[in-house]
Amino acid sequence: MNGPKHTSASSSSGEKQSWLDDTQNIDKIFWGVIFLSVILMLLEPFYYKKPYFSFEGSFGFYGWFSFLACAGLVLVARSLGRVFERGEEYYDADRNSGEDNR
Amino acid sequence: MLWGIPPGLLLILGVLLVPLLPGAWRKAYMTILPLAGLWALAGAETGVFYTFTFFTYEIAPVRIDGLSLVFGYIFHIAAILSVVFAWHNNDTVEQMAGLAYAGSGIGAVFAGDLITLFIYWEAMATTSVFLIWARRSDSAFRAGMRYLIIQVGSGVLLLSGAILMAHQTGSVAFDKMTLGNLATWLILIAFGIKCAFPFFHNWLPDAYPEASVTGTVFLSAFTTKCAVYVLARGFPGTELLIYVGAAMAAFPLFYAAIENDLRRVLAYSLNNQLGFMVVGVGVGSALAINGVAAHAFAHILYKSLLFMAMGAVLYRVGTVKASELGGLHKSMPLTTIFCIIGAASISTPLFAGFIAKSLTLSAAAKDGYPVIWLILMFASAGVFLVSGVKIVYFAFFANDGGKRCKEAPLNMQIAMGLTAILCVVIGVYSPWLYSLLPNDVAYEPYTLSHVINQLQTLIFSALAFALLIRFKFYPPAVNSIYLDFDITYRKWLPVLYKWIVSLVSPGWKSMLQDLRNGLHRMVAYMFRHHGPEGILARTWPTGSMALWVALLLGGFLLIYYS
Amino acid sequence: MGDWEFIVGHYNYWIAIFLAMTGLYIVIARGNLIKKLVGLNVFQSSVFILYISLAKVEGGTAPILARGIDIYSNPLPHVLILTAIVVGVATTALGLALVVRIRGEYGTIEEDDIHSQDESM
Amino acid sequence: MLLAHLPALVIVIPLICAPLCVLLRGKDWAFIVALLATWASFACSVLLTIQVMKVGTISYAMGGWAPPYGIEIRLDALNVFILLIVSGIGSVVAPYARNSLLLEHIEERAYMFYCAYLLCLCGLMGVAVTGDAFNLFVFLEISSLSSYVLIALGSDRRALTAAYQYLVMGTIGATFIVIAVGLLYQATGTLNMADIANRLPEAGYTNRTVIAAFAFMVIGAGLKIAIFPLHQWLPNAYTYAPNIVSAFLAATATKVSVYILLRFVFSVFGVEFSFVSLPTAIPLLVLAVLAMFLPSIVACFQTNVKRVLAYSSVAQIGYMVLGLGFVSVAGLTASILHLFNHALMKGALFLVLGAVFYRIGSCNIDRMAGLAKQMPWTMAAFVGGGLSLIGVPLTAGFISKWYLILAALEKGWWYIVVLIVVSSLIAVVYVFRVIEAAYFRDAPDDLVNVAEAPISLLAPAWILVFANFYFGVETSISVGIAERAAQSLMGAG
Repeated sequence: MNGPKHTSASSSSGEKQSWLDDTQNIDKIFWGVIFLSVILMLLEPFYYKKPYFSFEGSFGFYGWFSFLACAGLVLVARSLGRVFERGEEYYDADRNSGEDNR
Repeated sequence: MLWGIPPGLLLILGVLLVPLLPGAWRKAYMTILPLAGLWALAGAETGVFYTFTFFTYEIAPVRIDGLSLVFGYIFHIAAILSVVFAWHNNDTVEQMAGLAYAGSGIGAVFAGDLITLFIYWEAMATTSVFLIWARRSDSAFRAGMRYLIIQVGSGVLLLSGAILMAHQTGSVAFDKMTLGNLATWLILIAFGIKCAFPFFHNWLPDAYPEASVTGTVFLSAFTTKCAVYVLARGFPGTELLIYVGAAMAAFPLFYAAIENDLRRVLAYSLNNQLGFMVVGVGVGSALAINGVAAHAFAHILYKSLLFMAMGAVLYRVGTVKASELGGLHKSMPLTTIFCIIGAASISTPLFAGFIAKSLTLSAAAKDGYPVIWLILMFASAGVFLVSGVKIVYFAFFANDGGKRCKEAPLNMQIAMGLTAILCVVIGVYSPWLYSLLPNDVAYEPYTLSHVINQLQTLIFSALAFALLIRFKFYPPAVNSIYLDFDITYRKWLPVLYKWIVSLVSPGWKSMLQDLRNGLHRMVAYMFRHHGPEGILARTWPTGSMALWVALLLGGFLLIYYS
Repeated sequence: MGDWEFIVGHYNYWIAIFLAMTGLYIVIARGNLIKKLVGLNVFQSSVFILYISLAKVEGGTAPILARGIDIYSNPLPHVLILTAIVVGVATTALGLALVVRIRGEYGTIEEDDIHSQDESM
Repeated sequence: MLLAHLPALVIVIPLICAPLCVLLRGKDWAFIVALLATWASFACSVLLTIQVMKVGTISYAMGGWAPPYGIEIRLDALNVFILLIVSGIGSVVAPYARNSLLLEHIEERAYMFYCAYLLCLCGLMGVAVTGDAFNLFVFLEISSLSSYVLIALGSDRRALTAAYQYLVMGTIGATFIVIAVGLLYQATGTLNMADIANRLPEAGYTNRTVIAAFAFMVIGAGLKIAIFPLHQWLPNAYTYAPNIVSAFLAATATKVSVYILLRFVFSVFGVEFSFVSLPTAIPLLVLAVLAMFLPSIVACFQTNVKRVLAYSSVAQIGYMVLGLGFVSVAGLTASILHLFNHALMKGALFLVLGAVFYRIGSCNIDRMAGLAKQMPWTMAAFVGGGLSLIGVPLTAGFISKWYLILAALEKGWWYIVVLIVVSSLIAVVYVFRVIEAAYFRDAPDDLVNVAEAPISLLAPAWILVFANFYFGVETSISVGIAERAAQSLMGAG
């Protein structure tokens, strides 16, 4: 079970300082992620990938493909965003911002 | 079948008692009802029941077989979880609408012919719109109205397709159809609208975020998955669906990446997941159909879990705008954990999503669609980034928006807990879900290579996200909307309509005016002759009466003697 | 039977027709209510003459059953006309009664005046 | 024994009771006698109907004289149906008289009213039953004279002029009929209608006398029916007559005259002569269509509701003559059926107006504004009758319109169907005008607390309204008899 953010099990609610607050811990997590990705790339030659397609067999295909995919996705989305962005009241104020709650 | 009542109808009729029961009794009754339905379904044997002939058409209201059973189970489970999630909410309209909506969804799944399907199809549309209107805000009302128009429009297309088919083939049975004629095209488009095909998808991101906190959880489960079921039943192996599915899997991610309202992000990612299922239906092999069923099963669970988490945030904080949230993990720790489980179970091993989606992916790969498989890989990486990481990060961990609130209410926690447990259990012990699937195909998800490949995909997309955030490349969440295809019918169409009206109306008004004048003149003319003073109505002197008698006699005699 | 015999031979029918037409004319042309009733009577009397002339048998005497009378005119029309006369009398009596009441109510028996009074009301 | 003389009994009962009422002088006694007389005659006619339906034509020689010489009472399906209508309406309307007379200032001479009423009833039934042509004229005169008296009893002074005009026109009409009978007698030498029919072929259908007789008969009967150009006497007569009289006459008098026309044209002269050798169908159809439209339009502009109904009667008579003009079994069935249904409709509507007049003293549409709130039952009856007049399904009116349209379609005259439908739409206009006034406008200020009409007025109206709906749904009796009558007429012709 991993994900970039790893919450501390014992974080308490309320104003007390949570483990994540100081930047030093966040750096630890960031470098942890990089370390994990490097290990997974190294594991590559030790298992047989049963590729269906030729390009699937290349070295660490899943890794770099998904990295490029996500990065590309976000960057393209950002530029597209600027083109399609409109103010809140574009459809003559018929879309509120989901303020009131149930 | 409980006491002989068809599965869907049990819930729909059961709803009628809901308003009569007070407080706690009502909540208990509303939970027991789907439970009873599930229990009855578990015992039911496959086959077609209650068939009767309507005019000359064979109507089979209840058809139970492998495919419909899976969807039946998950719909009941989703109904139970959504009801538990909505325990805190005692708005009768929403409670009744929710259950009736679930009932009609289940009914549609077991429909054996197009007419029963149409009836439940319309029932789904009309009951679900109340979940949106229950928000009772002006924008919710308008979004609900657009939603209703589109859903009922899909119903109308379905009906016309069914009528055409009945006309051509003489039967309304709902089985595998080929795309040859107009009837099946109409039916496909009708299914497509509810399955959020590209260009028909706008009701999803438009209406779901506007629905009420608990409404969206209901909505997320039934309409779209029922559409997937009918596609799987009606059009398995249709080549076109593969490309449509691929498109559906790709384009919503771009919107989700930059969207501010987190529930709208989830709606777009729901659309993306539907793309996977549609591709599965398109491939159509036994493995693919299994994949579709498994993916639908898992997806209902983790998507409703995510919607529940966001619902809890909306319920407590009052907004799900990424720009105003952040740092909630301190005040809502449990919801954070559940949200992470939800995000993880999209495609992480040991969670539900992984074992379900891999079926579809390998089916696509086996049948040799390299480009499609690549798009699906891109989509699965993207969706993890967008709906998994982004939601969790922006809602709970990003820079502290300074909002403090209590933890989600107990019933919400129970609901989210149950769903999370289900996600994990299914993920870990995959043979249980595989046993439920329609076609029995041997498939082992947990091979070493598959797990490592999947881990690589996930860790590298997380890496991408971390780098983008670290170096501030990630677009800041800003309070604005992004145009989608629905601009056509929400902006351009009205403008066009107003322009046409301005052109036509002067001519139209003058024509009406002439008509009215003509009418008045005619009535006046009539009045002059037939009114009280008119020649015909005045009391005639006796003499003229006698004259008329003589004239008529003369006339008749003339005719007779001529 | 030539035209001349035709006219002379049926002179009683010509009288009946003449009476009918004058009767009708009086009803149509005259505004006075009583004159209309008189016209009506003239018109009905033309019917009586028509029936009686039907009954005439050449050389027949009055239809009385007595010895020595063997040729007599047809009694049936006579009897019918008896009834018709009674009906005519009854109608005229009723008409006159109505005229008396109208005179009482309207003060006039000229149809035009009555008509104008009604219109003005 | 008594049953053998039933045909004669039907007429004799009202004939004897009429003078009896006068002798009794007392208002209540006269009423009881009149009531019993009408109910007895209705019972007799029901028995006769059953007998005729079982046995077929009944022939009864008055005073034992054999038919061609003596006066004969012949009853076939048509006669008995008319008899049923007249005595039925008579018996329903009779109890109405008790109350509605109190107001209309003839209260002290009520016994005279009952006597005239019984005479009129006897005359009409006499016309319906008799088989003798001249006897028919005599009974016609009896009924006409008594109806002139009845109309003249109206509270409005214009009733007198209306009665006078009706007298003049009625007498002219009757005289035309007697001329026709005379000419027929001249041509055939007999007065018994069945006998005339047998002897006419020898007299030759090209015989001028017979043609003249036919013309006089058609015009004479037409005038008594009040077919379109000859209808001018009817509106005033029905409007200014007392309400019970207009209800009774509207439902029966014109129906009997239509019977006369049917009997002579079809049974005596025969279809072959009347419609094939002589072009009677076309003029009748033209007059009928005119009758369907012009009076209806006039009715839309009237302010006095009774006058509206009077003009509507002229229009409905147009339908009957239209059915007659088709010269087919279906057409005749429709026409005879409409006799029956129209009697129910108009009877009900006029009785309702009687109740309204009894309470607010006028039938003016503006005075009736907002009446539904105060007199709900009365106005509901009006709506019932109105729906039947328009010909809304499930009412008697619809049935007759339906058969009329069937007859028109059978002849292939679809434009006639269009005309029928359009004229019913006009009927909607003048009926709805009244309903709109009564239901949707608020009452004039001086008519605020108007009590509901008394039961004795409402009961007869509601009986007829129920009859309207009953015969709108259960049509076996009305259509059954009408069908047999039509077949017998066409067959005999």
